[in-house]
Amino acid sequence: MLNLVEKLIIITNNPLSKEFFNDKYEVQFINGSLMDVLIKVRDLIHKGYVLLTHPLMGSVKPNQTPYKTVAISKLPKDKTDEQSVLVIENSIQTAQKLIKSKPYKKWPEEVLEDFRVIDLELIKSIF
Amino acid sequence: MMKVVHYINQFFGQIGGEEKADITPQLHEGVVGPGMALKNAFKGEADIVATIICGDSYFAEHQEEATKTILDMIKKYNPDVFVAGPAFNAGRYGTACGAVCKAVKEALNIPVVTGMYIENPGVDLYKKDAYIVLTKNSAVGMREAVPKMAKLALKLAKGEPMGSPQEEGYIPRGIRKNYIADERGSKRAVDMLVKKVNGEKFETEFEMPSFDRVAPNPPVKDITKAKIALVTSGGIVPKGNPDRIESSSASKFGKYDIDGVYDLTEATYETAHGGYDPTYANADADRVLPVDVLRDLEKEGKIGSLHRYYYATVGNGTAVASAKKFGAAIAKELIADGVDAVILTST
Amino acid sequence: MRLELGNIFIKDLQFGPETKVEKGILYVNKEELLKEVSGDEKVKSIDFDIVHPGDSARIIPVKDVIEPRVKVEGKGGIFPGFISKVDTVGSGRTNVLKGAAVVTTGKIVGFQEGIIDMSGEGAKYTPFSKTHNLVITCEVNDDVKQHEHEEAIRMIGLKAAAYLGKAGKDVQPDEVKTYETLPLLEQVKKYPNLPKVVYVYMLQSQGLLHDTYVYGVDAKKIIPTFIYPTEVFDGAILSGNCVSACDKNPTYVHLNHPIIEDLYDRDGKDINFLGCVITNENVYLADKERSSNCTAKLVEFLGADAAIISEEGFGNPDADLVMNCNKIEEKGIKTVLVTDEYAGRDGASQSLADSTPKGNAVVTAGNANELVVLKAMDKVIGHPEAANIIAGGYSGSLRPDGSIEAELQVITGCTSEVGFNYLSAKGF
Amino acid sequence: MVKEIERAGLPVVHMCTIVPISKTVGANRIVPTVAIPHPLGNPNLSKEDEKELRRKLVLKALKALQTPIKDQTVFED
Repeated sequence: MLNLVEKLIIITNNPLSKEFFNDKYEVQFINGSLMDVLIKVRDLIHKGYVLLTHPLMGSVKPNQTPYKTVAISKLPKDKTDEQSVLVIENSIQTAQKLIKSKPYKKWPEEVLEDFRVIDLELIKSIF
Repeated sequence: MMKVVHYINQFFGQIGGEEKADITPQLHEGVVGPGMALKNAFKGEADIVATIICGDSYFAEHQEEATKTILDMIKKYNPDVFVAGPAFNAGRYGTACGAVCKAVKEALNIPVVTGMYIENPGVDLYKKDAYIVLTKNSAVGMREAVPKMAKLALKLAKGEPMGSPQEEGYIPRGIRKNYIADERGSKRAVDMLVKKVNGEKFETEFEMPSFDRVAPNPPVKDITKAKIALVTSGGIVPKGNPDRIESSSASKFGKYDIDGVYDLTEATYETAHGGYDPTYANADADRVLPVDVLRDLEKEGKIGSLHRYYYATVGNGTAVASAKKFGAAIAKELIADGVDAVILTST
Repeated sequence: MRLELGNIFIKDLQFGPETKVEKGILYVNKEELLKEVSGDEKVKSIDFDIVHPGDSARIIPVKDVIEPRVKVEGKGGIFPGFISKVDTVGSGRTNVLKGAAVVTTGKIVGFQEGIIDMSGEGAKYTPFSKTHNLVITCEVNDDVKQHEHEEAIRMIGLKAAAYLGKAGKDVQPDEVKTYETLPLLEQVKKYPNLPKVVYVYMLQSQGLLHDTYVYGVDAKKIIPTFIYPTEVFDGAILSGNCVSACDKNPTYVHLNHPIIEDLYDRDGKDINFLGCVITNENVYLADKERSSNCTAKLVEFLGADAAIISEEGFGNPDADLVMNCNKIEEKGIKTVLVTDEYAGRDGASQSLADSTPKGNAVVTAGNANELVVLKAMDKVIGHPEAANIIAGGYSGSLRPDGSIEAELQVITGCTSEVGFNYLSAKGF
Repeated sequence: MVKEIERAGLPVVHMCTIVPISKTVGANRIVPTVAIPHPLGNPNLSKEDEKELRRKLVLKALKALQTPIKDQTVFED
């Protein structure tokens, strides 16, 4: 469970997450792919922000769900957080590997809605 | 009788040593050098119809051309299997054996076998593409390697099913194949645990990556006389990326002349690396490759000199195979140029 | 804690006028069963089917598989926290209808996977092709949300299994197996010279469709704790998962936990089996740190010489597995890991999302990406078109003739990460 | 890469932000740097201060190259 005093930023390409978190937390909405979200998170981690949630949360694989929500610390530290770098770099590599081996398919809208719901529900589980 | 074409380098082809390493591919009918032992090991089931000899340097420096020539030479024999080496621990020879095997497999769809020592850089580069028989680190291991290679070659030529790396003596290619085990997973786990806790030998079903270490070299004695070279995996290249180094998992490295360069500026250098936000490196590449500071230190006499060339590639922690190849190639040039020590920067 | 499991071998499953076990045949009164499981206003329809090993039948998409069990003696009842009160279970006698299973199906989310084939190539890969299955197809009203949908089907499955289990209450079992774990200090004294072993039991607990329950509590809310292995046999742990068919643990697998069974099998011979530490797999990284610290501390505190660690799922659970392994090995306790692989269809990719050089003893349940062709079946229960959108399938997965080409990950229980299945992979 | 240079017989110092990665790739002399997008700089500093920071790091690297070591060594302050 999340430490209640922890301040955070939500990075997401999931409109449901944006809507849910918008008035509670700072939300950076990425109009792009799951990989774009991971890259944005990576760049912020490189600048000293700390990763709070695992980018590969859930058993829905990164080449299945097009949506991703990640939480990072509100304030950057002076020094890059090593653990965060290792986790994000590893996650990006795994995601790239899976996407390369089997690219996304065209999902019907109701399935996309399910992906959005699952993504939001998983990230909500930390609160 | 089945037909085999054999590939060897200038040394094993009895043409000469390093001074002959630049010879172009040559075709010889029949057996040359270690081919004799190989032929004997086939015990009459196969014959070496031709031997191709190529200089290691020539191959390394003209890989595309050399490969094309070699493929043309092989084609007309239409062999049942292609054998290269064994290359033992010779890095360029191993890399050439691997590259030729890969090309033969892909272009001609002929099965391929080679042999190398585990630390040969050719292993990591080509183990997925060819069956590489594990050999000793020098030609002393020839007698042991040849029968294994011959056995594997015959098996492949006949199209027989391939056994596991342990059974056949080849280096695991990292291809995972499912099978139905005799015992269920939980029972296998308990068996493994009992062995492990009792200090008995056990075999893991999945090899986690492990990392070999190299002992540190002795320090630089007098840094004020030393020639220092800069190498980076941070992708710093002259503006425009003249060698077109890829933004991730680069397939090559660049070598750049910094004679007379005292500062890397926004107008002259940039990063080709796609693994981080390039804004800061593009604005001032000294933030990744500290040329400006080293020039100051050179002037102040704090170091002997800064090497005239720096080397750059795009690395990400795990693309071990190509990084290994680059490292070996760069080190060879640096030593030849009389460099005493290296500063390697990563992002 | 001592538990007797009375196995009643079920050779056949049929609908009949009365729910009972007679000469190894389980008869089910459909109306009574329906009455037992219905009542949730969210549920629009419930259908029952029976399939047998060897039938030309396919169930898709599978939600859960549950074994009918009943408490005969001892405290509490089956599935504490859901069906029964939260009394501590795991002692006395429990009867098991061995060979029968309840399988729930229903489309909770569009990409839901989970196929059980009762014959053909697919049957080889799922342990649930060998059981006589009572299949419950459950549809809910259109406005029902995914969580409520999951919960409704979960409860119907548990109720059905408990109802069927009652039919075995007064039946003389065909065999009785006894399992016993003593309180720690006594258990240690019992076999003082054997290496002491703990099982680290990782539970998927990341949120919707990724949950596991312990005595009715959502496992993400627990901190790692000790449980007696026999508690598991009475349904103290059950599944709320439904998006990772090949490597999730259906409730059936928790009830018949293979690692626990096989550790008991060696208890007193090669090892001294002390019990289980259950832990979770979370989304929040600080939780991962906390849980793995706690787990390692507890395993050390119990005095273990060695531990088996199993994970559930792929991706971030690999990170939990690696943390647990590193932290336990750092305490000088030897570990064996159980996992599965996603090595690509050609088997050439690095298989785990995370790794550690300390993990030098690993059992793999196989590469979930390998392709399989599942022949057309005469009978398909559920939603055959799901094959086109389930994870591991792709558009065109379901062919016009009714056959399916997909990755093994679509098959329920195929690459069980607690080693319930026989599949494995080798490096070539 | 760093390991192969070492293997070839040249003393080499690895300047890298994430020390565990450096250790994993087999570097022996390790100097931790500032941040991934700017290992040897800090855009928040003035030009002069930034160069001074870089100089300090490079001097640390030179010191590492002159220090005899037996095992992987991280040269902190």
